[in-house]
Amino acid sequence: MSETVIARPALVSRLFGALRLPINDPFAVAGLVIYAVFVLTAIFADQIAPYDPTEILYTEEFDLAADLRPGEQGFVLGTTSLGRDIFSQIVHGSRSALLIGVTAAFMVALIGSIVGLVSGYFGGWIDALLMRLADIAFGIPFLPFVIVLAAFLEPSIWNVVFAMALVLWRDTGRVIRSQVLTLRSRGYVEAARVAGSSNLKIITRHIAPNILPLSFLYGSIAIGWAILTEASISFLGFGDPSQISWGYMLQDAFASQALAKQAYYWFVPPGICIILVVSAGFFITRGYENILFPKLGR
Amino acid sequence: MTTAGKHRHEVFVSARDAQLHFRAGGALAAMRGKSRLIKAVDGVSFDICRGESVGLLGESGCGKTSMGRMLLKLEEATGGAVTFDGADLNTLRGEALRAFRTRAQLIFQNPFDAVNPRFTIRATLAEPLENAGVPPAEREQRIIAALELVRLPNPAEFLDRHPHQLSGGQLQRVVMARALILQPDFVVADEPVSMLDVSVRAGVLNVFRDVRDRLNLTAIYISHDLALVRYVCERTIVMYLGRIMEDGPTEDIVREPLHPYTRALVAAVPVPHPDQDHAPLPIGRGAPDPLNPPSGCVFRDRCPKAHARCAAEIPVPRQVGTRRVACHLYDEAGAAAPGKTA
Amino acid sequence: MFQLKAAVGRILQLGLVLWAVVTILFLMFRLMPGNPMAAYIDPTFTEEQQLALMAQFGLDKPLWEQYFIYLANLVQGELGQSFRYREPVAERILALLPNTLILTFTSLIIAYVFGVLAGAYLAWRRGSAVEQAAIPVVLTTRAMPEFWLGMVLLAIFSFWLGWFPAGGTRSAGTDHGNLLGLYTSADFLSHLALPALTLAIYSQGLPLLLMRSNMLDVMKEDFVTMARIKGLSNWTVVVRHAARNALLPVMTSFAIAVGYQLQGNVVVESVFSWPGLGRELVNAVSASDYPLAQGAFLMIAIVVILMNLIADLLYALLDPRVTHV
Amino acid sequence: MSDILLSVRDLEVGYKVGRRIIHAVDGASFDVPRGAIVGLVGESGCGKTTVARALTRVIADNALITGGQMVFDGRDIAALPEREMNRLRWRDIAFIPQSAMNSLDPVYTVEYQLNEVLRRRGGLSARQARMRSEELFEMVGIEPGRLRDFPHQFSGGMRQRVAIALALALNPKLIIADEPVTALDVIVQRQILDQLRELQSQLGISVILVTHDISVVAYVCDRVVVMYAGRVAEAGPMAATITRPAHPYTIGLRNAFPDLQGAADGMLVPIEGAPPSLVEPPPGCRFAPRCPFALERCRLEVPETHVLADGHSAACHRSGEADMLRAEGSKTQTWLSA
Repeated sequence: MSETVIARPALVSRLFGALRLPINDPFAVAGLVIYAVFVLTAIFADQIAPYDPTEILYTEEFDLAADLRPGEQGFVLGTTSLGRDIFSQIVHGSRSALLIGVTAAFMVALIGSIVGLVSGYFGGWIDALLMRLADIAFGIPFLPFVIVLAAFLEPSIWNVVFAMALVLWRDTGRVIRSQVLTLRSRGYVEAARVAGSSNLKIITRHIAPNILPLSFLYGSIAIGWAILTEASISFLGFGDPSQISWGYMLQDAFASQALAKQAYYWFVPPGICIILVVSAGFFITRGYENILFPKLGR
Repeated sequence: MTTAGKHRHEVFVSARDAQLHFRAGGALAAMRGKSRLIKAVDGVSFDICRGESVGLLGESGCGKTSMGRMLLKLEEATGGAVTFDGADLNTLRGEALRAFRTRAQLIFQNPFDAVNPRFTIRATLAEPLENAGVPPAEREQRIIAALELVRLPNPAEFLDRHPHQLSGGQLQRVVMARALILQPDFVVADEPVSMLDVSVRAGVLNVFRDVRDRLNLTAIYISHDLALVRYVCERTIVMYLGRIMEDGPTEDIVREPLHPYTRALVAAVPVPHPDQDHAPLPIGRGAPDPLNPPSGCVFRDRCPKAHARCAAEIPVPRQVGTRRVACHLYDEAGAAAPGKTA
Repeated sequence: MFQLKAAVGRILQLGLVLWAVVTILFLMFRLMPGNPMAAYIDPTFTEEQQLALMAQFGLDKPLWEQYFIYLANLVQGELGQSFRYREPVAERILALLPNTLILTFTSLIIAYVFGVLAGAYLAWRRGSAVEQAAIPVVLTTRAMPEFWLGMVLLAIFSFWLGWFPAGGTRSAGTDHGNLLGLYTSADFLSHLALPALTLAIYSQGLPLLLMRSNMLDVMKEDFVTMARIKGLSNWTVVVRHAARNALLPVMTSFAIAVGYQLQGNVVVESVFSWPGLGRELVNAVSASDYPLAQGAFLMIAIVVILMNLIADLLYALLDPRVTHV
Repeated sequence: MSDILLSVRDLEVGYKVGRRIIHAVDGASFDVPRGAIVGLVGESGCGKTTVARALTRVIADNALITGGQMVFDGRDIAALPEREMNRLRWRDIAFIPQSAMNSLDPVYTVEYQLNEVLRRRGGLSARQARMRSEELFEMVGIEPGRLRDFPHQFSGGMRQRVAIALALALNPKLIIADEPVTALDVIVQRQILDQLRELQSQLGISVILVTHDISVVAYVCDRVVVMYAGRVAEAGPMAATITRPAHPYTIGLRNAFPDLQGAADGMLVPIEGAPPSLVEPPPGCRFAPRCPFALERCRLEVPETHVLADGHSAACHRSGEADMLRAEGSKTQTWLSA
């Protein structure tokens, strides 16, 4: 139908309008800037990083460039005990963070939104079934679940994404469901029914645009969750050793006695990076603090 | 059909012992033993003829809105039957349902809630046209015509506005235009002016009366306000806790209410002039409790004339003059007028 | 009156959840790649031991039969033998549970006392410079990896300043007799300090933000306005009406936070070598000690589910709208 | 002692929206005699609720009283220091809110909330407070046994009675009732109004009844103040104002109101248009854009308040021609052509 083709640009702009990015909140702007820098770093990691993050480096005197302090021999953030460049690791770590963060957030927001939509809109036995599944997901201790899963599967950064998709849709799903329930009782949704609109049309036209901001908020929270989870898993030694991530760096530092050596330059920067990216998501969703703990929002 | 008085046309919409029972709190609460059965509508019967306008009158929780929603198949009767032009609404599916959706329309209580705030007025009015398969070329013209029908001045100016740019009165006209744009023959109006300021109410009511007459609509007007019902409906059905108390010509009910509940209701309506009756109402204190309705007649716990029989037996509606009344006070009178029970 | 019926219903429902989690656990450990028997039988066991375990867990039987045997064993508290410790998993886990619980509760109580007070204060000072500065800081603490915070605290207070020990629950060579003696000793408390502080810093954000946003919502309620119109003192309005109402969901969040915390403990216990369930789980998984890993996971899941239940009951007990119908 | 308990003069209340101040009340003046029920009537956005709240000096965070006096029992409330104002609250000026459900704290029993007022504000002992609570419940017709109940355990009408009991607790001189029966069904509404009227005349309290419903005013009020777009359009004794309205707005309002006792075939006549925006109100009379009698002058000059008869006044340039306005204004045609 030609009508839908014409309607599409309007729909797209409506969707973006629906996100209502809070550009007049300075913290939200800060969050967006952090995201921008983070994404750019990840994309141009090869250009920014002076060394291959896994390459074992030597000093000009052909000694192993191990445990160098920041600035020594031109290593901005110093080197690890194995002689790797910390700065390059930080830069490359942003890649796995971005990859995991975005895919996991997308999965969580997508599954959660679909479950919430279907459950809230259709109600009945579908709703009962999906919500019981959510109850079960709430009963699964998340981090232990990821650990066990990671131990059984081949080490890979996708384990975290997979585990999050399996478990963490529950929060998004519940909140979106309750949002859909309120929307469904709105007069204009009823009006669309009386006007003869199909369920699909009602969902896409009247309901989905209203829950999109929520999905987006949950997505940005999930980015943080994914990065934190990956860091924890890597720190515990269940990560993919071939993939440099911030969590892996922290594990490396911890295992190499960096604390006792007071090598702050080694374990502080990855932590700061994680904090920056995760809190960027929080800053953007500031004012919606309740969604940080959905189970409590009765 | 004797109730319809002057209308000797065919029955168009009817309810036969219609029930809408549901569990409060949903399936989950039911599992936890928290829910209770609410009988929103409990055995309601009436016939409405083509072209008739009928008021559904009652206090909050009396089931008038639920009844209205059943008439539009927004709720399905859990017992009994609701028919529209001879078809049982519960069994309506597919093409027949789609046809029904173009013929029966709803006018909402809160205009600000009834239109999607993201949609322009044009998009709002186009939705039913799209669903009915009206070609895009004709839509604009139909939209303008509908807005003219509800007497919105300079309709073309409104098309690209959003709801928040309209006043309540204007928006309610848009809501009416949307209901009328497919030229339905049946309209349910659920308290269409209760959210509006008094000075603009009259305008919307006048449009409603006018359009109804012009399109020869069959109309249900749901309200808690007898004065408004009287303004738009020649017949009134008074409901209390899911049941019909009295049903008959509005003017007769206003002048000489028969059911004790209707008497209290009529006496309670305040009027906008100084000389009015300040006598205590002929009704007990308290409020109807839909969760625990009394046995027998649901009104008996507040009824000043309740007697033993009222607790034991649910009164059956009986013909009393021009009206049908569900009250044991009229049992003998009912016996005199033969044969008409639900 | 407290609604017994509702409570029983909720308990049944969570029992169902527990059963589902147990089943998922069974499938996870049986369907993993490699030999399913590895879940219960350490190749280094003697043949006799292997046969005994085969019989006990019905490992030679079809999967569905194994499942029922597994359930029956669970009901009796039989979780198998740990490969590493050569002792029953159940005993090992029950011995570690108190360590985890004491760490969790200590940190959460600190976090909640601080969080509730600070949250109420920030709500009261809404729009002030203090509030403007505090909220991003709190959000930042929520964004920290807990183990990293633990690492920083360790590097500073233990390795650099030397104020606190670096790990474990007691110094080498000390003996405090029974558990009570251990838990009340200064030595234990100095070991507890850093991990508890780490978890407390991470956890305080939840009660703080929740209390604050609840307070702000409640302050908009009509009854708070009415309390002002009644001429009640500011203290009465803010504390007796606003804070009292805002506290309700925060209290129920405590139980849920215990559940969340238990999951976070996994990493923090590892950083501080705290002999708790979380660290045991990690070590067991690393060492392929599957019975122990399974048991630790199950124990954590039980506490999580139990806490969800307690949160519901707490809510029902504290809110008169639920209690008095 | 003057007969006038409260005299409001040129009251202005504004809301800060961004950097602007929007005046919801823009120069309102009216009197409340002792022992009278005064109806403050008008449509949504006319400023009636803002006036009611300004009298308690508990207003929205972004609201401020920018001018005028509110002389209550000889003292100007608008100028009173907060400490003294607080002493006045509830002891002299009590409040009945629209929704008692939201105005009672859900986590405390009704008895607790009565006690709170009686003991903290009234200085009663525990025993005295208990006796007074029971007395108050009997006055408003609720069994004293229900004192221990929580607010959600009462029905809407009963809660409103609780709100009345609370308002009467300290024997105030003035009760401000903000749409006290709007959320209730007609029968309960009537019963609550009867109760209020009875207690008011028994105790000789003054009441300001804020409502949008002229019928309610006609049922219980002694005087009426009609507000439109932040100003007082007309004020006077109830019977005179309703039977012989002098302001075109009041006249129009009467035609728009359905009357159950009127003729069956009577037509309702709307006032075309909508109230003006308070962000940029019209320079002259605020009703002029909708008024069928508006002259050039009405659009330019703010009308003064003209006294018509004992205590009956209207803010209209043409109030001298009130009889003509009434005669013309009762015709449907007049309003349709506007």
